[in-house]
Amino acid sequence: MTLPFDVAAVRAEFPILGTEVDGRPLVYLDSAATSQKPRAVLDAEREFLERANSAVHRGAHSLAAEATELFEDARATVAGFVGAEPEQLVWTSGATAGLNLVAGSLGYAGSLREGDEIVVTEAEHHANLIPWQELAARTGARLRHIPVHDDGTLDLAAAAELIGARTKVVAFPHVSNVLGIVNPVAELVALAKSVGALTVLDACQSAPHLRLDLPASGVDLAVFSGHKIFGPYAIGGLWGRDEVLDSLPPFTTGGSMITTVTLEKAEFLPPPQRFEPGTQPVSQAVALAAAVRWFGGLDRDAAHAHEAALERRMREGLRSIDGIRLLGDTDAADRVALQAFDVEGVHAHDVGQFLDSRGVAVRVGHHCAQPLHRRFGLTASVRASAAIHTTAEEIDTFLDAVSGVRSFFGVGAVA
Amino acid sequence: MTLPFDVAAVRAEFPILGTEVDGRPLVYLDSAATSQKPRAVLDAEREFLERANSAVHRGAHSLAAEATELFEDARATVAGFVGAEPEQLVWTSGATAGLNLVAGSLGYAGSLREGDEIVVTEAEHHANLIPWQELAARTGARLRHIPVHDDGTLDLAAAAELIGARTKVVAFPHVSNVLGIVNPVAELVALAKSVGALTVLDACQSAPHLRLDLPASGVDLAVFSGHKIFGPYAIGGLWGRDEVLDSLPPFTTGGSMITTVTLEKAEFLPPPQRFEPGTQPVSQAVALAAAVRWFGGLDRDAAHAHEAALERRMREGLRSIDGIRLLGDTDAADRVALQAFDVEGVHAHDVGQFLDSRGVAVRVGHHCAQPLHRRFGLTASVRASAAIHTTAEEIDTFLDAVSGVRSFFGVGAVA
Amino acid sequence: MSGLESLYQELILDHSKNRRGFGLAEPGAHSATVHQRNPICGDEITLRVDVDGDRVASVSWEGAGCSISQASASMLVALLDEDGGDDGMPKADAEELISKFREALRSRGQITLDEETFGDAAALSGVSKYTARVKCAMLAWVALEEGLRQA
Amino acid sequence: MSGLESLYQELILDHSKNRRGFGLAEPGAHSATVHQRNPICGDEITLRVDVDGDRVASVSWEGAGCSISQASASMLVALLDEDGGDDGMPKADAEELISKFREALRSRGQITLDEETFGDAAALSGVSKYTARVKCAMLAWVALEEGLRQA
Ligand SMILES: Cc1ncc(COP(=O)(O)O)c(C=O)c1O
Ligand SMILES: Cc1ncc(COP(=O)(O)O)c(C=O)c1O
Repeated sequence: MTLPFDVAAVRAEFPILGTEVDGRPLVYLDSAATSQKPRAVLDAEREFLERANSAVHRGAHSLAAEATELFEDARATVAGFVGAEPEQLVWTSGATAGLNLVAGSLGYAGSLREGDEIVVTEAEHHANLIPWQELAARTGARLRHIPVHDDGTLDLAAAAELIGARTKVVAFPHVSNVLGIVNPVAELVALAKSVGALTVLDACQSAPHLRLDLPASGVDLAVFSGHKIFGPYAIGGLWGRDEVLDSLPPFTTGGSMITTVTLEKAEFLPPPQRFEPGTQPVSQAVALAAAVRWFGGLDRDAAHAHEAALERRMREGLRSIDGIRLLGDTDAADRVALQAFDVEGVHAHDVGQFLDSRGVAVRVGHHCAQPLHRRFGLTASVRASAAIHTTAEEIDTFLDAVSGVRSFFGVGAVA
Repeated sequence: MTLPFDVAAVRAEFPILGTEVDGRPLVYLDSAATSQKPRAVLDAEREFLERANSAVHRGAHSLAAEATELFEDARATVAGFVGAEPEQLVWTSGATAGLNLVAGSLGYAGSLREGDEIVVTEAEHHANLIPWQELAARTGARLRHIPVHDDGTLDLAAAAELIGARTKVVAFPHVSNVLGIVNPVAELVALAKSVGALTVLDACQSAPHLRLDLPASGVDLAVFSGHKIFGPYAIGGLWGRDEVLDSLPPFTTGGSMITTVTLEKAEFLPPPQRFEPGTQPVSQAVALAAAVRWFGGLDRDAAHAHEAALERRMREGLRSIDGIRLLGDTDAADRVALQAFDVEGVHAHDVGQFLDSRGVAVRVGHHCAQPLHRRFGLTASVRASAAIHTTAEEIDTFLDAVSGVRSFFGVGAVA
Repeated sequence: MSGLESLYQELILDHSKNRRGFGLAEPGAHSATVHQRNPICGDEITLRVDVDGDRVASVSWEGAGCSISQASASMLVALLDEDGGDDGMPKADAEELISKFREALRSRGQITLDEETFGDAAALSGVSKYTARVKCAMLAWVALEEGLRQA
Repeated sequence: MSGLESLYQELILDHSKNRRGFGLAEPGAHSATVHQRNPICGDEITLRVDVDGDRVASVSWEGAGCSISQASASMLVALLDEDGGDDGMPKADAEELISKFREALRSRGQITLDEETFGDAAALSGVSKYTARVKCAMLAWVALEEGLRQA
């Protein structure tokens, strides 16, 4: 027998996975909120801080030279992880900051005016919704949305209707953080391209699972967060095509992004520095590079097969439990191992508390997607999300716990 | 004999201080650029990540509850470090981000219009200059500046002339990162208050040296960076008076800063959450709390006396070397142990390289203060900056190295 | 009793299903209607309080949320009804109850609510060990506090 | 020779003080003037190149910066003068020199500039071990490259 994917070896890299919760082993199914960090990441950051830490791009001293090299190598490594060139990767403090940078810069550039339209989806995370609402409110542009079908897939027919001559921006998630469905990037890009609209991809939930080649994807700009791909908090990436980044003015300003500054006026460096004022997340960049080196070094095909099996086990298991309603239950699209659901008669918060007593950590609430929950008639749901370190046994522990929820809360059988 | 301050014990906390550069012990005199991290900080972050890491303010699971508590305790601790209440402390990715937040939010609020004036100083770091230039350019307001005297102190008579009925904002550094001089906060606040202008304090270079009580200082808003006060990169604080924070709209938007979100519109939480969209720098907050707990736990009076002695030794030593010109050489004001200087006939970059060969790490360049350098007829200078772990012997090594610069580069005696 | 069972006592599950005071009453002469929301989990409550001089004449509410938040609102109404008698509880007493309740819930398991004073609501003592749930249990009580201020 | 002395060879210090080609010449019939700047340390150079057909007729410059950047500009002029003879160096040869120079400087000490080809500028080999200084040494060469493209 060949082992298709050595999950035990992967788990051994994560110190936190040995934790117990109330005497039960932790089953961490909240990776879509934030991923745990392998030892390689923790070590890389600490080693940097103990050995080379100093201000980068400055000064002649040896530490600074070493720190600068590690920092710029990190940029190349993380850019490579998404198929891109280093000059196309802007460090941000996270995906939210990246999306605000794009929307804010378009606002400052005066790229939108009354009558223009911005198109998002009904399945948006608030981070890819509110910055566009604000931009629309400031410019007089109109914000429209592509609706979601009952099965969680996007209504592409409606998208084709919506996206037209007035459309200036089409922003959408690669994978919704509630539905787990991989959206059809090529189709949406084609629609946007046909009207000359800019495309912005929220790759937060795809980056931890799918191999990304952002330049090949056809989108113009994309964001992701380090803390969701086994890296540190407080760092993320904004990727953009050369000519798109080049066309954007800075959103925020300060040191290290300038050429000449007088008391009256500043001139700015080209991308990526143009978008990186102030001291950068240096040790975090080094650690994020370690994360993607570690993750990218796994057998990605085997890893993908492992996660696909987890996804099926989770979804089929949930389907077979009485009184469970899945959000985004479809076989018609690719998915990642992430599933939100409602337990009839029991509030999500209570479900989460019950699962916690079994050691199972899930997320409850609206997951920063209130409009999507409203569309399904809910205010909150429970979300279980796996990562590459999740085992089939953990999924079973989770499913077993979910089966016990309704009887614990004294909710009768479903009619 | 009593030892006034046990610098050896302090040094033992910093793993990096044992480093050698080309066989010579590292003399790190670049703390004003970024400080080194004591073991307590590195340990706190790692322990958090290995034991409690998970998304905060979400979910019912035990990890999340623990992470949330640690995160909010960190806010209280860091707020306490600057004399403030937790609700008055906004996490930012650093001082630059904090200043952009303030300027950007004032812009979005429509607080400035043509004819209004923003006043800064000639000694500004670019981070406290360019965001105001941009705000002025967008609103039609005028940006003015308080000049600096030859000795580096601010021209308060000119300030009194400048600050008037049109002044809406007065932004200034507590301590200039080039001059090391402590600016007269009370006087500037009084001038600003007399005309109803908002005051914004850049406390980046005071926070590592002086005891801060921001509410008592009289300013309305203040920023500082974690990485300059022995904490991690990628985190900083924006402090504001309750009513001032309350009056500001969000600058960036996304998850976790909202109450109700529809596809059309979002409603926002009160401060500080209003200004904290997206996943926060959670492990960094925990580590920054460890940093200020460590730092605040030292005998601050003894520490201050130690640093004051370093400052005098450094400045007097430099004064006694031929061909050295100090930037901001005055006894007429309080100072921190930070000194920029020019070596006649030798470019700053070459000076830095020479010092590096002696193990001494200093900063060279314009230190993100081009206008101030221009005012002194320079494009670059050398800056040495000490921290609480610096010893008198290190200052002597530095001074000895500086004495050798001009002869190495074959520059003759000064006429 | 396991942690979970001390959190979700029978009495709590009962109250969460048979909710006392659920359904907003017609506003009286001196009434206030307060909306409270927990933005994190989406729990919400609309609570209406009628006062009669310095007494709490009646409290009714509507809302959705987890069993803790629902039970806590129901228990609050039960406590006011039972302790208030026909005239209703003095406002000052209600305010004192609320502040004692808050103190116990924030005590991280240090302070137990006694049945004598809090009636069925004493069953909520277990919540104080679950810091993430304290807000759920507080929701109705905070709404009443606000309502008494306004009415 | 210590690291520092290999970086700052006598020849480099000499060129940094007695700068060949310093002072902008009057522009010729086919000339380009290029401004290059190192935003990190503030070094800057204005370089003017005159071409005559496919040859580099003359190069002059002005600027301020560290000794490496000043010496490197001076050495570049010396090299063009000496190797170009009276007619000037063919543009193609100059471009090749620039690209070889860049390659060596970026090699982190792996590639040494030979004196045969690079003349005095071979003394800049040591810079390649100091990654933070490579830009200083490249400044004039990049300016010339840009100038040849424009002229
Ligand atoms: C006075 C001053 N203001 C602002 C900044 C910017 O801080 P940061 O780069 O951490 O955002 C610095 C540090 O570089 C500084 O010294
Ligand atoms: C789809 C999606 N977009 C955006 C975000 C925001 O990312 P962050 O909070 O790291 O800025 C998240 C994560 O919360 C997400 O899942």
